[in-house]
Amino acid sequence: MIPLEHYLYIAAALFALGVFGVLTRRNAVSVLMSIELIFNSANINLVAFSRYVEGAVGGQVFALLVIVVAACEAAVALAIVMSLYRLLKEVNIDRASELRG
Amino acid sequence: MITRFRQVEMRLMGPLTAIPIVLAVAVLGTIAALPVLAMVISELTQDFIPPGLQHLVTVAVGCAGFIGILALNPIYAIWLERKVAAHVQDRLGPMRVGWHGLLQSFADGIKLLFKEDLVPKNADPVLFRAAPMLAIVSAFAAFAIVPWGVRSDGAVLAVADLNIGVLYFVAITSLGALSVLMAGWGSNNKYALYGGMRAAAQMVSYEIPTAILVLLVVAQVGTLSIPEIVAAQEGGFLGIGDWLIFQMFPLNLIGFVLFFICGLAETNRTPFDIPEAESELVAGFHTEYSGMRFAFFFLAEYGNMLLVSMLAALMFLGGWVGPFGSNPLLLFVKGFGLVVVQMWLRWTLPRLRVDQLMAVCWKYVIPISFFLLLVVAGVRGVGAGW
Amino acid sequence: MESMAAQAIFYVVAALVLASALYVVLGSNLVHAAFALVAAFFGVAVFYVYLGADFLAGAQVLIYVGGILTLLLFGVMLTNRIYDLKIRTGKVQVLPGALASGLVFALLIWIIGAVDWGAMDTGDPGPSSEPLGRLLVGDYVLAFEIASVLLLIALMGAAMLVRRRSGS
Amino acid sequence: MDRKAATGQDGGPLVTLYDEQLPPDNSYAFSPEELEEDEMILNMGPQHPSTHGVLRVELKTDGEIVKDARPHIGYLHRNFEKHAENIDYQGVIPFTDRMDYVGSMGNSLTYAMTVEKLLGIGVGERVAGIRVITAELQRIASHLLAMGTYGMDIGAFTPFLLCFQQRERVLDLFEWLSGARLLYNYNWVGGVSHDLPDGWTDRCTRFLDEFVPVLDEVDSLLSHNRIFIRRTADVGVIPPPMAVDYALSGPNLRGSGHDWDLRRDDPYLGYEGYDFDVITGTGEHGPIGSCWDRYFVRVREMYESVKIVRQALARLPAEGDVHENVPRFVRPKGGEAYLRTEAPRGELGFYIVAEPKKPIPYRVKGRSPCFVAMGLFHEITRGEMIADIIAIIGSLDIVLGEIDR
Amino acid sequence: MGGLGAEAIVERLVSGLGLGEGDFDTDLAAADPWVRIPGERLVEAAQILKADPDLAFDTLHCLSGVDWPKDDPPAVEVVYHLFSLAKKHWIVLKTRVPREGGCLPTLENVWKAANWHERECYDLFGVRFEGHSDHRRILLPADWPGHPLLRDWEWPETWHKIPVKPGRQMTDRAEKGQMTGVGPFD
Repeated sequence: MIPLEHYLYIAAALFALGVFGVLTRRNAVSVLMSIELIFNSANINLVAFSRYVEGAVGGQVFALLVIVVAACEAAVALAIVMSLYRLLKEVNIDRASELRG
Repeated sequence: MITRFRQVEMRLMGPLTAIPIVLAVAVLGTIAALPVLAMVISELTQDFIPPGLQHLVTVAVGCAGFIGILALNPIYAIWLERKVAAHVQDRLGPMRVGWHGLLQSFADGIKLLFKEDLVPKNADPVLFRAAPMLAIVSAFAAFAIVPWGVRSDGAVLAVADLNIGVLYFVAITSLGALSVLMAGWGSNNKYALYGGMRAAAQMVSYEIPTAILVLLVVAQVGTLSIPEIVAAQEGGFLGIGDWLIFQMFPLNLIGFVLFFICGLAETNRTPFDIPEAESELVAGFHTEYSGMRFAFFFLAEYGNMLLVSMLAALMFLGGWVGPFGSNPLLLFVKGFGLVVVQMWLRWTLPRLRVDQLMAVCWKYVIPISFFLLLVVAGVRGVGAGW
Repeated sequence: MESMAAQAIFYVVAALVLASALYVVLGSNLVHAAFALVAAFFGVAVFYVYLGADFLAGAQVLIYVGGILTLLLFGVMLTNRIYDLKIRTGKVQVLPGALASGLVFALLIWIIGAVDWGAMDTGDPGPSSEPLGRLLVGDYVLAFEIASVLLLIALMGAAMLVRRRSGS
Repeated sequence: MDRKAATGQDGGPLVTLYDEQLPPDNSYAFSPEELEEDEMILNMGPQHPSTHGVLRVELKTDGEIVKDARPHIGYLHRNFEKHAENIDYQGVIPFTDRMDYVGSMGNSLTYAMTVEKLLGIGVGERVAGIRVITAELQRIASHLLAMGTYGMDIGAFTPFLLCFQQRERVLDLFEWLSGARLLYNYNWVGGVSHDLPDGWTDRCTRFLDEFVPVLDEVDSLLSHNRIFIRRTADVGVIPPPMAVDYALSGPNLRGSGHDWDLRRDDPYLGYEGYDFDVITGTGEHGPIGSCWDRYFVRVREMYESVKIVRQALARLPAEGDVHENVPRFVRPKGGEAYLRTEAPRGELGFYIVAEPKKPIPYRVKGRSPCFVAMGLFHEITRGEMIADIIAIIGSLDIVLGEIDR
Repeated sequence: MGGLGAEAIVERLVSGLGLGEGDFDTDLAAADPWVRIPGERLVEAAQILKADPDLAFDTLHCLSGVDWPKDDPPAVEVVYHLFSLAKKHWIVLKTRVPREGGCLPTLENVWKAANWHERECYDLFGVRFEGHSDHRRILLPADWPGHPLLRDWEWPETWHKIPVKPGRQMTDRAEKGQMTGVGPFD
């Protein structure tokens, strides 16, 4: 029996790694990957709580919805990255503000 | 002689073809006998083994059986493919090594083993080496949920009897696209890259109708578990009347054909073999591969062929259920029969272009399968008084 | 409940997930990072299996590995000169980033340790697909519908964004 | 140079044997600097499964779309025209065989007829009949190759082997006739090298009888296949004016709907006496002049060739010396001559300038139909997809030996 | 073959160009009747030949170069074989350019088929075609020495150290104990 806390620790570590990636990466696709890590850590928490605390599958519904949202996010974000690349010939996220106007 | 058979489909029935077909049945029967043997063993040992270990024994026997099948399958599938090709093309095919070339594939395998194992200088060595392994892992892992029968006490003979079996199948086959993409990118070759990109786009696209058609079956049977899907097809006229393909005629027949088409596309077979289209992309994603790594892609391809055929047989053709009662052999006969159909198509049809391939998927296969799902779900809903 | 072997496998997988995630945020080769992400997603799917969410595990592999990851790889390959194999990427503000994420991590660890979650052993949950389906089209049908609409809109928006403008 | 470096075992290419510093390759039509965002240069060939030899096509691609394509030729160039300036008139014939090496009867025939025109001699009726028979059989063999490889280009492997089986039977006939299977050296100035062997005509008739049903079968297998039509019908369209502007000839010209065949419109070797139809593209599927039209013109031309061979066999004079008009020394009085015939791939012409009383030609120029057809390649490939490039190359039915000469 | 006779064609062409008696050369009795005009009038002549509805020379069938080093002045003769699909008649148009630095206007804008033919002529004879859209060598490598169909062209010994002179390179290499690349162990 793996205790609930272990899932939470792993999720926390994933979350922190994701945050680190978002903060330090310059490449937009890299940032996107880091965000996916954060989504996954949230999902682990949702499922773990639904298993250990709720004892039903309510949390899994939310996890499923999170996966759907992640898919949407990936599609839109990649579209934006492609537009950025067309414009700037690179995907450095620091220069994304040039897309304004 | 040739003039008498005006159509290629007739030629498959030609007199010379009889020998290899008998041979094929014999050989494939031997392969298929392995799970039967496993079944017999597990029946015999049922009484001696404590209940706690029974599951483990089933798994072990299943693993052994399937690894045996997967190792032997490509060898004889390749031989069979060459024979089918030869007889479609009015020639004899391999005849030298062994009787009617039966050992030819072993010779080729040994040759591939001893060939130089090249990694191109500018390739990405990690991805280049990992790709064939991922391909073969994804092909073999999917077999874990393929059951081949039910024991008399109701235990399912499979490596893993998952209650989400078909979902697992859909999920794990998507790994194949990754391996192809990996190979295409890691080779540092433009043709390989094109092949990888095409393969990924194709597999991702055709996964959607595959999933919908799986849902079509699930909606009628009401379960995701493969043994239960098969169990629902038992009985009926001559033992075949309740096969899913004959129900709600012709909805399920169309569904079966579409599923088979999607299977062709997911295994990159002609007319959907654009990722390795040898006339335009040299060899597509395995342009740079040689020796054993190349053989791995082949193993994966033939494994996938058998996989989609067996899945189609399980979901639409009643699996091990048939006119003579349920028998694991029947499943293999159906599976290999569909494999032969795949080969026959390959040697008869030209190749589609990449945009036409996508058009087939998005304009025809997906809408039709959605429509089928809607109708079937509606009928089921009305039948359930809802 | 699980055997010792199963527990050991869990921790091995956990280590694998964390190592892959570490490579995703630290590694310099983008394509390798994307494939490391595959391993991380797979590990998470294994966690779901351990948590009795078998349907979710399947969905995770299907959508993340089959869909999102392929999309990401396309993104990586298309946003670079397609013939330089070694796609490198740099990092900025490593120290502040490490500091901030370390703080977040420490905070989370402290919270996890400090709170009593009231965890209970609910036993083998059984197949999850049926209750999940009933919830999705029952209690949560609004969320389900909104998610579908969101998916549709996102797809259309993405298609609009990457559409080639004529003349540019 | 040590063995290791020479064999490329250090990873280097074999050319290090000769030169470490090859010049920068200036044989690129496109430069990487002027590429747009998603564009990429793709080199197709010279070693590629379906460029029909050593053709190299440089593609500027945007994904699967080909923005521009430039063929690069010359990998098989041996300048036979220079050789011909040093060899006597009869000695050039083996060199001409090597131009269109899958249809070499037509080459030597054209060359021999050009020299005959220069000398002002004619050939007997039997020789003319034999030449018609061999030329039409060669056309069948060549079109069979075109048909089979075209199926393979589109991805259907089976028609290839069925076609090759029949092609081999034609080559068997030629082997019996001339002793060679590919490069026959058969047409001589003023005659042919060997008379027909006993029983040859019977064998030839039997071949024709058995060949037509097979052709029917392959035709039904490939030509009207839905996928095949979809792959070829709207692809590589050569509008009729463009075909004339680029001086296309043979099946490529007729595929664009021009009703023009030298055998009917400018007859030689007594072709005016044979009853056959000139096949033109009809645009049955898609616009006229598409790859499918060019392909199908070839298929139907084979039936016409069968008709011609049958008639020629029927009216072939039983007796006659095939060496009757062969001159002992070929020494033209000077002047120049240009003559063209309907070779399998189009109008093959030879332009010969003779010096008075010299046994060797002053200048021999081969006008090769494939060279001309390749000239419009870049026009019809723009905006097509990569797979279509293969379809277009195959439908033009090129032979690199003739392009590069 | 229908169409106009060679005499009428030449007559129309010459009068269209307004050439005097000494400005052109013709042989109507030859096997292939030809007319030789000065190079600077070439484009004009081609346009007349193509545009005149009675002549309607719509195809440039063949373009050949012939080297005449012993003539005075030494020249390369460029021979255009023109054919009319519509009218079914022939004419051979000839023009001469000096061997050294000779230059002709391109006919690419009249008949597109001229493109590759002119490239080939440049490649093998060194005749330049002014205004050509893609004036590169076509058959030979870009840095090949000389233009081989000129009659006084000499074989180079090597090209980038690759022995190219026909004849003895294999035997020479074998005699020097070098590899020839022939045989199972070489």
